[in-house]
Order: sequence, then C-alpha cells, then structure tokens
Amino acid sequence: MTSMSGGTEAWPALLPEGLLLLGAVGGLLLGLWTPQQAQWRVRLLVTAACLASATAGAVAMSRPDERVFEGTWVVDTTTGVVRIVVALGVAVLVWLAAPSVAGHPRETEAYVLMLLGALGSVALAAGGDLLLLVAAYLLASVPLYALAGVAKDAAGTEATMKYYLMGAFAGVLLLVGVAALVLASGTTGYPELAAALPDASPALLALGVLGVLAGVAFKAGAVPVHFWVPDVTAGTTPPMAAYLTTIPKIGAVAAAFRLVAEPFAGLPLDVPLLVAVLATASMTLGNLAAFSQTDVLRLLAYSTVSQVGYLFMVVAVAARTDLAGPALALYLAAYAVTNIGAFAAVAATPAARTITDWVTAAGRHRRLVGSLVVCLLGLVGTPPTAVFVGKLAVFTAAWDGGLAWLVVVAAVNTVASLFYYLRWVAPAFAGVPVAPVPAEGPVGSGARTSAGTRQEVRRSPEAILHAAAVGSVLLGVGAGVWLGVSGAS
Amino acid sequence: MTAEVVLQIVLTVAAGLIGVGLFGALSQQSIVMVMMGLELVLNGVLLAGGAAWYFLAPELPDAQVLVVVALVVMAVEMAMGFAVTVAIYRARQVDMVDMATDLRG
Amino acid sequence: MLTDLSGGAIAAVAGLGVLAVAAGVAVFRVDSMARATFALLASFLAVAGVLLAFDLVYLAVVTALMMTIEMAIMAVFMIAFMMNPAGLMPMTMVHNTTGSAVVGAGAFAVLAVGIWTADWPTRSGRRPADSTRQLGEAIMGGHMLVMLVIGIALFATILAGTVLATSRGRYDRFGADLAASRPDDPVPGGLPR
Amino acid sequence: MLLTVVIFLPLLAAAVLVASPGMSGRSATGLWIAASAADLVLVGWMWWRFEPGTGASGVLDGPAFEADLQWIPTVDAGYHVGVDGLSLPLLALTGVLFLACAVYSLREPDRPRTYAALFLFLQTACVGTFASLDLILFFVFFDLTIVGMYFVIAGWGHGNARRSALTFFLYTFIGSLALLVGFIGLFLGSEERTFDMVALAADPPLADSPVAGGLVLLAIGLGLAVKTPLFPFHTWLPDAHTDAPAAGSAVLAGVLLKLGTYGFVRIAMPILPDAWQRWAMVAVVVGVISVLWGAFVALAQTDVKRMIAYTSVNHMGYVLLGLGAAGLVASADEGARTVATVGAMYQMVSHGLLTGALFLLSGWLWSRGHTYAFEQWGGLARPAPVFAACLAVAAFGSLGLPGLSGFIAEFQVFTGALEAVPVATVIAVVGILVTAGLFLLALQRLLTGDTVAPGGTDPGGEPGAGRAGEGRAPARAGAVSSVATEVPPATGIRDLRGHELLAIVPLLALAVVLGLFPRVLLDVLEPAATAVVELVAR
Amino acid sequence: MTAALAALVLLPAVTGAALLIAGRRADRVAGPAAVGITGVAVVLAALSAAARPSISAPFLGIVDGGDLRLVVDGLSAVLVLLVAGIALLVTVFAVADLPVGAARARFSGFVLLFVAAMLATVTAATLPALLLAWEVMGATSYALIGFRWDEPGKLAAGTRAFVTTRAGDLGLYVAAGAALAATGSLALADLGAADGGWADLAAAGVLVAALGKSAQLPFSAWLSAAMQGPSPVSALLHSATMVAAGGYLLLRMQPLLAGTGWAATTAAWVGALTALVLGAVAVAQTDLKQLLAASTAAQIGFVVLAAGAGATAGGTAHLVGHAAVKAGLFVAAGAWLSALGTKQLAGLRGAARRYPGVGAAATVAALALAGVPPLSLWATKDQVLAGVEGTALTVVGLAAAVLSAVYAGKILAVVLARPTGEEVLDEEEPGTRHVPLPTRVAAGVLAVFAAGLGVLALPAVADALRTVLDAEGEPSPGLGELLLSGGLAVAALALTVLVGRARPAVGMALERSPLAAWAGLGHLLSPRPALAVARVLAAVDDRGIDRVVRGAGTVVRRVAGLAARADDGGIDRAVTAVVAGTRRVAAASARTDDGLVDGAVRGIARAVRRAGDAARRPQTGLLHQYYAQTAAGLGFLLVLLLVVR
Repeated sequence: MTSMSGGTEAWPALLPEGLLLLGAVGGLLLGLWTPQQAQWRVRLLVTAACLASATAGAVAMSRPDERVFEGTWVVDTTTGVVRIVVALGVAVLVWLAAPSVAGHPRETEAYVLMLLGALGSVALAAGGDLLLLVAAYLLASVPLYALAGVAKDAAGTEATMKYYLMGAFAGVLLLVGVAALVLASGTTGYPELAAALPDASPALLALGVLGVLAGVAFKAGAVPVHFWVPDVTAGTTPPMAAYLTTIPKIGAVAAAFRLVAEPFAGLPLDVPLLVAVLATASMTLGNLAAFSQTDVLRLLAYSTVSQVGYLFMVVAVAARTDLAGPALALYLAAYAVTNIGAFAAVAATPAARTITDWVTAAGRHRRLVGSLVVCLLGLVGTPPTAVFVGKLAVFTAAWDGGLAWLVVVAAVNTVASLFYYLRWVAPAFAGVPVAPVPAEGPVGSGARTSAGTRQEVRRSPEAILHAAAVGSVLLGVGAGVWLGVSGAS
Repeated sequence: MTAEVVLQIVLTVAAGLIGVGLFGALSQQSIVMVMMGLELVLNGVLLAGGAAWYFLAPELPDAQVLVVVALVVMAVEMAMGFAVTVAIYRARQVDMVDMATDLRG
Repeated sequence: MLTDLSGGAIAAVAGLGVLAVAAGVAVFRVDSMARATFALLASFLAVAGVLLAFDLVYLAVVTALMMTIEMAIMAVFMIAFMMNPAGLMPMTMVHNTTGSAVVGAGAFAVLAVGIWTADWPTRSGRRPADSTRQLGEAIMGGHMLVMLVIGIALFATILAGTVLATSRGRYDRFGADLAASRPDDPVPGGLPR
Repeated sequence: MLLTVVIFLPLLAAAVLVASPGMSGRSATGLWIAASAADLVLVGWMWWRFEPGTGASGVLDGPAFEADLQWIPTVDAGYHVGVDGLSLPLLALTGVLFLACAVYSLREPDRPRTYAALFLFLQTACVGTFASLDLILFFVFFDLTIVGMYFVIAGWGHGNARRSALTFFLYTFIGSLALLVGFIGLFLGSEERTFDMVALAADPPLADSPVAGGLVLLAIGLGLAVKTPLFPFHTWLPDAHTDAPAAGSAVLAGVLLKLGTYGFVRIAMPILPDAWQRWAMVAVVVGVISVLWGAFVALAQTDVKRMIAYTSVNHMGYVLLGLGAAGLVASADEGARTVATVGAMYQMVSHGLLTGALFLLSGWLWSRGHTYAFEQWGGLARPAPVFAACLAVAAFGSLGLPGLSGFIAEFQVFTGALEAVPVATVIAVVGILVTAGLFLLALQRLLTGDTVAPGGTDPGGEPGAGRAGEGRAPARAGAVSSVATEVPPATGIRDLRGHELLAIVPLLALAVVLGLFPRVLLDVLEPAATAVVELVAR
Repeated sequence: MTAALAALVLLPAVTGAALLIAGRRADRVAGPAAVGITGVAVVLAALSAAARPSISAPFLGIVDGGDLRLVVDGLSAVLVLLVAGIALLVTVFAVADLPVGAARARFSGFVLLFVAAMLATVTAATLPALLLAWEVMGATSYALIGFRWDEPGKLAAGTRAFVTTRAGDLGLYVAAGAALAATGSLALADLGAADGGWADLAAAGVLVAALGKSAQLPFSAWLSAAMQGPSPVSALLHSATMVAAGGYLLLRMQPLLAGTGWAATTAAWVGALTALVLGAVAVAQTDLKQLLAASTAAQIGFVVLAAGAGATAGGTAHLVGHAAVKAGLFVAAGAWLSALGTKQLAGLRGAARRYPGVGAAATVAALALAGVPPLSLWATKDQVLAGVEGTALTVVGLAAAVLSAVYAGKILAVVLARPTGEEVLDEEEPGTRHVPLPTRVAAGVLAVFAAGLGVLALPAVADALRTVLDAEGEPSPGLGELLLSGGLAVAALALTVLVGRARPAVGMALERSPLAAWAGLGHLLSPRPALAVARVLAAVDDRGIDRVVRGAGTVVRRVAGLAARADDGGIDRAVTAVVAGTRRVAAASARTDDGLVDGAVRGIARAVRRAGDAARRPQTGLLHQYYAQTAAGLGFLLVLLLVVR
C-alpha cells in the first residue's frame, strides 16, 4: 500500500501544498502593486488558490496512500481530509475576515499569512517525521501570532503576546520531547520510531511522548496548554478568532492522531490513557468554564476547548480500532463547519461582546438567529447536524477502543455543554433582551463593548453563518458521501 | 570511563540548562527575559541533540538535523519575540507580561 | 564500550558543561539585561564548545556565530527599547520565584534521575568520516522537506514580524493608490529615484 | 418512497414557511393545515394499502413501504424506514393530532408563521421516529422532537416558560444521551456491527453476556423512561405541560410521550429479549408505581393542566405494566402476554387521542381566563355547554370508560398482565378507581356550582388577547393573585369556537370509534404484538 | 332472530346517542321517541326471549371470548323481558313527570343508553361484553343521577354512585384476568369450569363487582346518594336495573361461586346481612325515597342470598317480583313528589287518599313488599329461603323478611292515614298538585304485576321457571314455611301500624339512630371523605364510627397530599437541601438567570456552575501563572504516564 519514494518524482504529491504556497507568494506579490482599496484582488487570488488546493487534494485522495521524501511526508486519508477541510476553511475564512480587514493597509499580508498558517496546518497533519512536525509547528504558529494581533490594538497585542509566549513555551517543550525521542531511538522518522521505541527506556519515552503531545496539544488548544485559547479568542477580532480556533486545530489533531497511531502505538506506556485524560480534562474544563460566560467569544473559545476534548477521544483510540479513522474524518469536517458558523455569528455583529449585546444587535434578524441555533445545537451534537454524526462515530470508536468510561464522560459533558449554548440560544430565540447581567467581567468592558447599541449586521459573515448552518446539516445528512469522498469508509 | 557515563554527564548538563531555563521562563517578568529562559532550554536541547548523535546514533543524520532545527526555532522565536515586543510596546507602552492582563476569566 | 573521547576531552566537556550551566544561572542573577545577554551568550558558546568536542564542527561553528549575532541584536534591542537599558538602573523584575524555582529544580531532578537510571542503548553504527557532509546530505536528501518547510516558516516569520513590528507600509509611503512617485518617509532614505 | 414523502412533507412545508417572510399569519396556518391534512391523507392511504398479518406487519417479516439508504457506511447506519403494525397506528395518531393542533391554532396571534413551521418540523421528527428502522435514524428524529418542543415551549409558553423549557430540554436530553450510549452498546455488541433494527432483532446482540446486556438495557430504559415519563423521572412533565401552549401540550403528551413507550416495544423488547425477560419485573414495578403515583398525585392537584399531566404518568404506567408482563415468559402463557402487549400498544394510541383532547380543552381555559386553577373556575357547564360535554367525554375516556378507547387498552393490560404478575396487577387496577375519582371531581369542580371565572380578564376575549394579557397573568396558575369573581351566567365566557370544536371533536370521535370498534386498530396491532411477544420469548 | 337481539341493544343505544348529540334541539321529540323505542324494545325482548338467539361482534382478539357476544338463555330471557317492560313503564312515567323545560333529550338519551347497557349486561356472554355494558351502565347512572347538575350536590351524588360502583367493578377487571389465566378464555360460560387459585380470584372479583353494583354491604351507601336523582331515575335504577345487575351477575355466576367453596357462602351471608341491616336502615328513614332505596338494597340482598344458596329460580323470581314492586313504589313516590313537592314521610301523610289512583297502586305494591300473601314477594322470598341451608342464615333471612314488613307498614301507615292538613308541602320543590294520567297508568300496571307475580312461586309456574332457568331440582318452600312467613309479615305489618299510631316515639327514636344515616356506610369508600364527614356532622351527632371513618378519610387524603408534596418537594428538595446554603447567596442573581427548575437539576446546575467558576479561575490573565500551571499539569501527566502503565 504505502510506497516509499523520494527524489523528484514525489513532487506531484505535494501539488495541493504547492498551490497554497503559490497562492501565498503570488498574493504577496500581487499586493505589492495593488491599491489599498483594491486588495480584494488578493482575496480572490487566495480564494482561488485555496479552492484549487482543495480540488487537488480531493483528486489526490483517489490515489493510493504514499509516503514521499523518504517517509517524511505522508499522503493518506487523514492528510487528504485535512487538506480539503483546511483549504476550504481558509477560503471561507478569508471572506469572513473581509469586512473587518477590507481596506486595511495589511489586508494583503493578512490573507497571505492565513494561507501560510493553513500550509503549516496541512504540514502538521502530513508530517511523518518528528523534525518535520517541528518545522510544521513553526509554520503553523508564526503567521498566527501576527494574525492574532493584526488589529494592533491593546487587546489584540496582548493576545498576540500571550499566544506567542505560550507558543514559544510549547515549542520548546516539543523540542525537548523530540530530543528525548531522538535520544531513545536515534531517529526521527515515524516508521523507524515505531520500530525502535518499544524497546527504549520508559522514562525517556514518557518525557518524549509528553513533550511532543504538549506541543501538538498547544496547537489543538487542549488542556493543559489551552490557556491561550480564551484570551486570544477574546482579544483578537472575531474572524481571526474563528481562524485561530479552527485551522491549526485541524492539523494538530490530525498530527496527534498520526503520532498515536504510528510511533506511539506499541509503547510500554499507556499513551491512550494519557490522551483520554487529556480529552476528559479538555472537555470538562472547557464546558465548565464556558458555563457562566457572558462574553460570546470567550464562550465559544471554551467551547472549542471542549470540542478538542471530543476530538482527542478518537486520538486516544487511534491505534486500537478501525473506526477511528472515519470518525476523525467526520468530526474534523463537522467541527470546522460548525465552529466557523458559530464565530461567523459573532463576526456579523463585531461590536457585540456579551450575549445581551448580541441579542440586542442581532435578535431581530430571525434567520440569523435560526442559523445560529442550528450551529450552536450542532456544536452540542444535536442530530442531524454534522457534529452529531461525528460524535456518534467518535463515541462508537472510543467504546470500541476500550474506553467506554470516556464515552460516558463525554455524554455527561455533552449535557453540560447544552447549558451554556442554550443560555445564548434562548434569549436570542425569544427575541427579547436578557436581563442585565450583573458583575460583568472586565473583559466585556473593553473598548469594543457597546452594550445595547443597534448596529448593522454584516453581510458576508451572515451569509457564511447561513452557509455553515446549511452545510452542517448537509454534512450530517450526507456523512456517507463525505466519507466516500474522503475515502475513509 | 564508559561512554554511557559521559553521555549521562552531558545529559545532566543539558538537564541543568533545561531546569535553569524553565526557572527563568517562569520567573521573569520582562518578555525578553522570558525569551532568554526559553533560549536556555533550547540550549539544553542542542546539547542533548549533539550527545544523541555522538553517543547513540552517529550513523544517522537525524540528531544533527535536530540541532539545526533547534537553532532555527531559536532564531525564529527570537525574531517573533522582538516583533511581538515592539507591537505591544507600541500599543500599550509595556514590555512586561504582567502588565497585559486585560484578557482573563 | 569505552568512549573514544580522550580524558582531556572528557574533562573539557565537563568543564564546558559546568560553565554553560553557571552562565545560564548567571543570566537570571545579574541585575542588568545587557549582562544577562552576555551571560546567555557565554552559555551558548560553552555548548558550542562541547559540540566541537563531539566532532560536530559545523554545528558548533554555526551555533557560536548565530548566537553571537543574536545576542548582539538582543543587546541592541534592549538598549533601544527596554526600561532598564544596560543595567543603568538595577532592578529585579521577577515574580513567583519560589514556584519557578520549584518547577526548574523539579524538572532538573526528574530529568537527572531519568538520565542516571535509564538503560541507555549502545551506539549503533559507525561515526561518518565527515559529520558535516553527513548533515549536508541529509538536508539535501532525506530531510529536504524539513528544510523546505523551515524555509517557508522563515518566509512567514519575515512577513509576520514585519506586520507586527512596523506600523508603516507601502500605502503610507506611496499613498493608498500607490500613485506617489516618491516615497513619503519621515526620514528620507534609500536610493534617490 | 411514499413513507419518505410522509416523513418530509411537513418539513418541506416548514421550509416554505421559513422561506417566505412576507406570508400572513392566516395563510401560514392555512398552509400548515393543508400540509398536515395532506400528510394524514397519505397515512390513511398507507393504512388502506396495509395488509395486516400478511408478512409485512411483523417486526421482522419485512415492513411495508420500506426504504433503505446508506448514510454512515462505517457504522452501518442508514436511512432505513418502514411501516409495520407497531408503527402504523402511531403514525396515524401523529397525523391526526398534528392536524388537530393545526386546526386548533387557526387563530394563533403570536408569530403564527414560525409557530406553524415549528410544529411542522416537530411533525416530521415524530413521524420519522415512528418510521425509523435504524437506531441512529431513530435517535436523530427522537432528539429533534426535543429541540422542536423546546422552542415551542420557550417561545409560545406562558408562565415561566423558558425555565420549564430548559428543564424539559435538559431532562430529556440527558435521557436521549443515555439512549445513544445504549445504542452504541447494541452496535458494538452485535455480531455484524450494525445499527439496523431489523438486523439486530433478527440476531439479538449481547445474548450471551447478561451483564453487558443488562447495562445496555439500563441505558436504553433510562433514556426511554425519561421520555415516557416513568416514576421517578417524570418531574419535568408537569412544569413543561403547565407552561406549554395548549397545542404544544397536546403534542407533547399525545405524541412525544409515545416515543418513549414505542421505544420499549420497538427496540428494547425485540433487540434485547434476554435482558428484557430478566428485568421485566423492574418494568412491572416501575409501571405500577407510576400508575399509583400518577393517579394519587393527580388527585391532589389544584391545577387542571398539572392534573392532566400527572394522569399521563398514570397512563404510561399501564403501558409499562403490560410490556413488563410480556417479558415474564415463564409465568404466563403466550396468549395472556400477547393480550397485555396489545393493551399496552392500544393505550399509546388511546392516550394520545384523549390526552390530546384534554390538553386542547384546557387551552380553552387559558384563552378565556389565563389560569388553570380549579378554584378560579366553576359552573362552566352553564355558559359553555359544548365545552362541558367535550370535557366530560374526554374525562370519561381518560378514566377508562368502556365505549371509549381507554377501556380497550386498560382492560387488555389488566387481563393480560394478571397471570404474570397478579399482585402488581391487582394493585394497579386501583389506579383506574383513583383516576375515576379525580376526573369526576374535576368535572364537578369545573362544570357545576356557581358560575365563576377569573376576574380581571376579558372572559369573552379574542384568542388574540392571549399574548397581550400574558403580562398581567401571573406566572403560576396556582399563585394567581387576581380575585375570582362571579360573573352572571350566560354572559362573558364564550363557548368553544368553531376551530376549537373542529380540532377537539374529531379526537373524541376517534376515541369513541376506537372504543366501540377496536378491530379497526386491533387488526393492525395484534399481528405485530404477537410478533413482538414471540421475539421476546426467544 | 339475531337481528331482534342486535336491535334490542342497538336501537336504544343509537337513539340515545343521537338524542344526546342533538341536545336541546331534540327536546320536543325526545319523550315520544323514548317511549316508542322502549315500546319496540319490549316487543324485541319478547321475540328474543322466545327465540333465544345469540350474536357476536368482533371486538378483542388473540384469545377466545374476546368478542362481544350476546346470548339469550333462560335467565337472560326473563331479564330482558323484565328490563324492557320496566323501562317502558318508567319511561312513560318519566315523560309525564319531567317538568316543562327540562332537558328532555339529555334525559331520554341517557335513559335509553342506560337501558341498552342493562339489556347488554343481562345478555352478555363474554367478559369484555359484560364489562363494557356493566361500566357504561354505571356511567349513565352517573349522568342520570346528576341530571340536574346545576343544583348543588346532585352531581356529587352521581360521582359517589359511580366511584363506589366502580370500586366494585375493579373486581370484574381482576376476574377477567383470572378467567384468562385459568381457562385461556374470556367467555363467561367457560368460567364455571375454572378451578384452583385463579377460580378463587375470579370468584372474588365477581363477588366484589356484584356487591358493589347491587349496593350490598359494605357498598350500600351510594344508593342513598343516588336518591338525589329524578324519581324516574330512581324507579329505573332501583327496580329492575343497576342494583339488580349485581344480583343477576351472581345468579349467572352461581356455578363459579359454588365451585370455590367459600364464595357462595360469603355471598349468602352478605346478602342476608344486607337484607337485615338495610332493612333496619329502611325502618329508620324519614324520607320516602331513602326508605325505598334502603329497602331495595335489602330486597336485592335476598337475591344475593339466593345466588349464594343456589336457589337460582327463587332468586330470579324475587328479582322479577321486586322489580315490579319497587318500580311501582318509586313511581308513586315520584308522582307524589311532583304533586306535593315533598318526599318526607311527614309531608306525605294521607297522600294515598289525596291521589287514590296512585295511592291504590302504591298500597298494593307496599303490601307486596311487606310479604303479605298472596302477593308476589311473599312467595318469591319464601322460595329463596327454601333454598337456604343452615339455621342461622334462615333466621337472619326471616328477620329480614319481618323488617321488610315493618318498613312497608311504615309507608302504609303514613300514606293511608287521613291527611291532617298540617303537612309541610312543597318542601323540596313546588308541587303541581296533579298526577298525570300516564303516571297513574304506569303505577297501575306495575301494581298489577306486583300483585300477580306471586304466581311465579306457584308450583306449576315455578317448575316452568326452573325449566326455563335450567335449574331443575331446586327446592320449593313447603306450605308451612309459606304460612309462617305470611303470618309473620302480616303480624309485623299490623304491629308496625299499631305502634306507629300508639307510640310514635319509638319511630322517632329510630329515626334519630345512626341507622337513619345509613349506619355510616356512606363514609366507606367515599371519594371525598371530608365532604362525607361534613354531611354526617350535619345529620347526626358525632358517633364513634364517624371518627374512625373520618380518620380513614383523612389518611387517604393525607396520603394523596403527601404523595403530591413528596413529588413536588421531596425528590427535588433532597438535592436542593445540599446546596441550600449557596442557594440563598445566589438567589438574587439566580432569579434573573435562565435558571433551572427542578431542585435536583438546580442543585446539580449550581454545583456545576461553581465548578465552572472554579474552572475559570486558572484563567488569571497572568502569563507566568499560565506557565506554572502548564508545567504543573504536564508534571502530573508525566507521573500518570509513568505510574499507570
């Protein structure tokens, strides 16, 4: 199945990534000669690159799995899924960001950085070598620091700082972990590691596994390296928050999946348990912390932490069951669609920070509310949305992998998550402003809070929200089609 | 003295660097000083990578490449660190991590 | 297996190791950022020395050169921006020292215990005649993609750093339509058009 | 294909409603009625074409109007729907009740377009649940009913509607997740790894692992018990009912509760026969406790809607008694067990009609006086004789008077269950006495005596006053602060209006028809029940 | 002829339903229609009785006997004739008696439904059919008793009648289950073959059902309440229908009762004791209808006694005879009530003299009730007693017979007395001072039957009856017995009249005794014990038995209340209590919050919320703390990874 190949003949296998890179470089060059108000050209170019990359990725899925560049780059189902989801996600997110960055002097650079970050995310997923993982980590991190602070206001730069420092810390941990694994095996390629690691010293392995997973978990926003998620999400602009909580996570979860499935599969350590604990902690902490949030962005941020918990369930059983692969493919796509939708709802009314603000601003737009309801209930896992199908697959896989207790934990967590989503849904649906919430946190009182002000609802985020709602349902109903396309079935 | 003991000595030095680096990263208030702490940890990684190549797997280039990659990571993070520091200094005239705590909860 | 390092080399390695750690400690002990920078440089140079002893000439040189430049930049950066340039106003800027010390010491202890209790594998294979050549072949061969990705990452770093660090861009210099024939810079520079 | 149309026709209509913001309220409700009526006609056609007892009526023997599409191939979940003797009556019940609710809501003043869309959405969810032959599909529709009902209560309820809606959502959502966990257990326990009910029933999973089977049954039973609801998981019910709009209550009690009991017959019994046999006594005990608890608590209520809500607990208890008895293979012969099962299934339909009618009637109270408190009403037979007559018929039906459908159900449950569980049955029989007492008492309080209506409201008010007056209406019917004042007879209160009559009378008429000519339904039910009993006895 | 049987049941049922649906629009045609239909029913009943058809309609499936099967056998033949005949006469009376403006359609509709149900009851051959008819009869009696619902207490009386009889009906549900368990069939005929524990259960169920319906001890009190209904209803309910149904059922189920060994004896004793106790109650009444009601229960007691003793023929004869007697008396009482506006014995003084037509009929009926030879009940009662074995039972029976003479005498003494002109009239309603012709005709016809049905006890006729009833070989009373009972009756009657004249204080003492309040039976099995207690307090002084009953009633109520409260509070509060402390602090904010209803859910939610706040606490905004927490978390994970393998 997996054919090893190196040298020049492997280049076609990197076509989707090449297209992304081409889009980035081309976009930057185009931007150099583009007037400030006409940077939508770059947006079009970037979108085209993304769509082309996704198409190329989809076409590539029909080919058999292969490892290229001496095994450092794996082209298989997981890579394919991430390629398509990330590329399409960026194509959408570019337009989600458009209203807030249009005409900005750095608009071109923002789009290019988004593409580069996407490339990093794909590289994370496709990496078949620890060093490539580190490189991909860099590529998936650096552009995002800039994106978080693209507004360059106080909150944005604080977000950038925290993101950067946490990222640097996690990167260092990742390198320590890689070093430990190199010490244990002398090599960095996944297949070689899978062969060498089982005989190595458990202490060294524990350090290595933990370090590597910490780095990946940082990108995924999982406990205990999740601290950046709420702060960065709340500090940056909503479209960028959508980007930061969606794109890198996809690659990171795929990377974790690959790690657990390949090099960490035969270890004398209970890696699945470690991942299961990470999953439990993430979903529980995310849900609990979101429980009484009044800031919509922070609420969504914590919700993404909990979503990563569900995603990590399937990572935990990556090596144990055949059901894991399809489950990952389903949940990743579902998460991307739904999460982008939820953030789009916030991006539609960027000045609204609290639930009350949001309801005041958008409550009259019934269809907007309707789509938001679909997305939020989708995040809960209400059928027939995509996340439901994903959750079903994930639960089934986790149980089949011997982690029935994790399924119960996840089910309980799902109920808990219902609380805070409904705290947003109910007043929005009822169409009346909720009672003023006392003791608003200091975050909500920032410069961008304008409680109760009526404001325009932005068009393109609204359209994206509707599309996400429809997409969430369609993906749920058409799960079989998606699995067929992604070749995961 | 066996190679193993030498390896262990070298690695202990690396561990010392990592420990000191962690201490620095956790205890410093200035962004740049935090970065220094992290650099120090990476310094330990450099040492460990070199030791891994020399004592364990000299036949394979992987450990060497690891050192290169670690160096690049250092450079990149340093560059980003400076950029971030400039950005936050311009936005709110602070260079201390404790002074930017609007985002919490 | 006996090591192929000579006794002197071992002593040098140990000495450099102690120096690296000591310099590392010094980074956080000195009361000036500039001095801290140079202490860090010393630590790096000591490690470079150890790498040299390991027959990793290229890496040692690269480390030494890169770090020297980097630390120089850092020193300049400090003087340009920081509140306490060149240690003119000694002050401590630390928090949670106890906790940090516990974490640092704990990490060291755990690692040390691990290092001295682990069952280390024996060396596999022979050392290549030229370690630099080996590295070069790896970078241009098996690990080419790694370097490629790192290259893109560096590209991204340039872009991201620019976006974050500078507030002026082409539209400030050439106008929103890029129509200006001369850049509008606060301080004129560059080549005359 | 026909069944698919039946399932999604209401959803289509809902989509049309959502997509046309300019539509007037009347035409929205008109479309609603038309869609519901069309759906009912299609169900009627299916009934007409359905040949009970000829293979396509059993649980295994190939359902009628079957459709099977792959959905999630990796876990073998599909869009598998079909109709057999178990589901057809409930499909028909759903169609009838939703049409009745549509007609009843003809003058709904508050956002009628969204209201209609939500109900149509709910109808699709309910019909889909009953038609599902795949566990995941079942769960999908099952969960959607919760979502739809949440918005109905939260958006159109009165009193503390949002709180009640949240309780309802959370409670039933917990239940549904337990159900999902149970379904996954069935999937993983099955030989061929499938979610298909027919395949699972043909080859029951977990047959040789009693502990696992018991745990899975526990999860499924928990999920269904919350929905049904059975003691002690019923506490969401009274609040949800009290604060829901009349049509919402009717659907909630009439159809949604049946999802729980239907789940027992459709899933728990055929797919986990061993576990069901082993734990049937638990079902019986829970059923009997529900019967008595529901009856006694209902007796003590001072609020009409709460009382009706508690009688639902009572009535669902009979269902569980019958189904539990069906599992006690060793202690009763097959005839008796089948009779009990038939009775339990008959009860589902009967309760749907009668309680639906009762809740719609209680909506009359709210629309005229914004309270359900017994003490605020009296002597209603004088100004509103038609209302009184309808209420009396519904009450007698609900208390199990022969000639109405409830009797057929309860008689069979008792008769069939006695052999298996004599003591429990004798205790449960007391339930019908208490029910009789409480309903007659309610009739007496509401209909006779001096005519009393809540003061401070416009008793003859247009239904439009419903929303406007809500601000004045206190939160809890029991805590009404307005003073009850005597109004002169023959003035003030208006009797049932045309659309209300049109909604309620057919339900009662059907209850009478099913009470006098039970063969209409039994011809369909009996072969299916026989099949279920045989499957359980494996 | 099956059509005749079907029509016999369906014609009144459908017509009744139609009248009910039509409502007041049909008031004008309702009376004639009812008379016509019942008249046709008599003809149909005669046809059916002659042809003995059987019909079956599909109803329930699965098991044998699930269909609706009506069969006319000997017993049924007698009873359909009786029911139809009485129904016709009572309907005639009702049409004449109902005031102008009454809801005649509703009345006639329910009467017709009731008659249909009764006809179905006496012909039912399967348990579903029996139970259907049986309960519909109960429900229509509820509607008839509560006919004048807008007067206080009327519907409550109906409620009480229905609930009490339904309490008995539970027995029939159980019996059905037991029948299925015992025989695998729901056909009545198969039930006699049952044996073992299931048969005992079935017999017990049937017994309870019959006792409830027939107002036997301890269920008698509903009959008193039922007197709130219009007089035609009383005439109908307490003569040949409703209360008679229980007796009928026991007669039909006699083989089952006999098969168990204990059920028959129990039935006999309950019947005899009812005859005795309710006879005494009747003696103590001051209200004519109450007296008649109590006497009805007492007389049906003889039928139950007969069923228990195996004297089917005697029981049937007594049932028939009593029907005519009691219908006649109720018609008379109703006529007087309408004419004079009172049913108090005090007010009815000389009523028979004021309206001699009805008076004569009533006198004949009362004499028959007293058991005076050669009138009907004298002979039939003796035929029942002839079948009784055991001295004690016989003595009780004879005592009861004497009591019936006493209360009959009480009636006669009042109504035949010369009116003083000081009677309190129009006490209950404005009287019309007029007895219409149809009433007189009906009363007269009934009196003729009351007098003449004694022939059923004549040897030749009795044997024919036995043949019809398939009960050959049952004993007949000897001449001595006949003379003894006749003598006792006459003596008691005379004594009563004399004592009533000479020492009215005796009667008044009796009237103050608990017997006058039906011996407190009303408080048993009452759905509203509190109401019942209140009524008892108004009627008599507080007695010991009341206190017990009241206590029992309070307990029932309290149980219901407790259950309700436990439901509202207990389960929820158990959890709520745990978090009560924090709850108070958070009460203010919780109110504005979306909140969570149930205490249980609320408690958990609050705990979760606090956990949620705790989960947010690490998010301090201070980066170095993030670092420290990350390091600590990873350290923990490292330990986990190393320890758990």
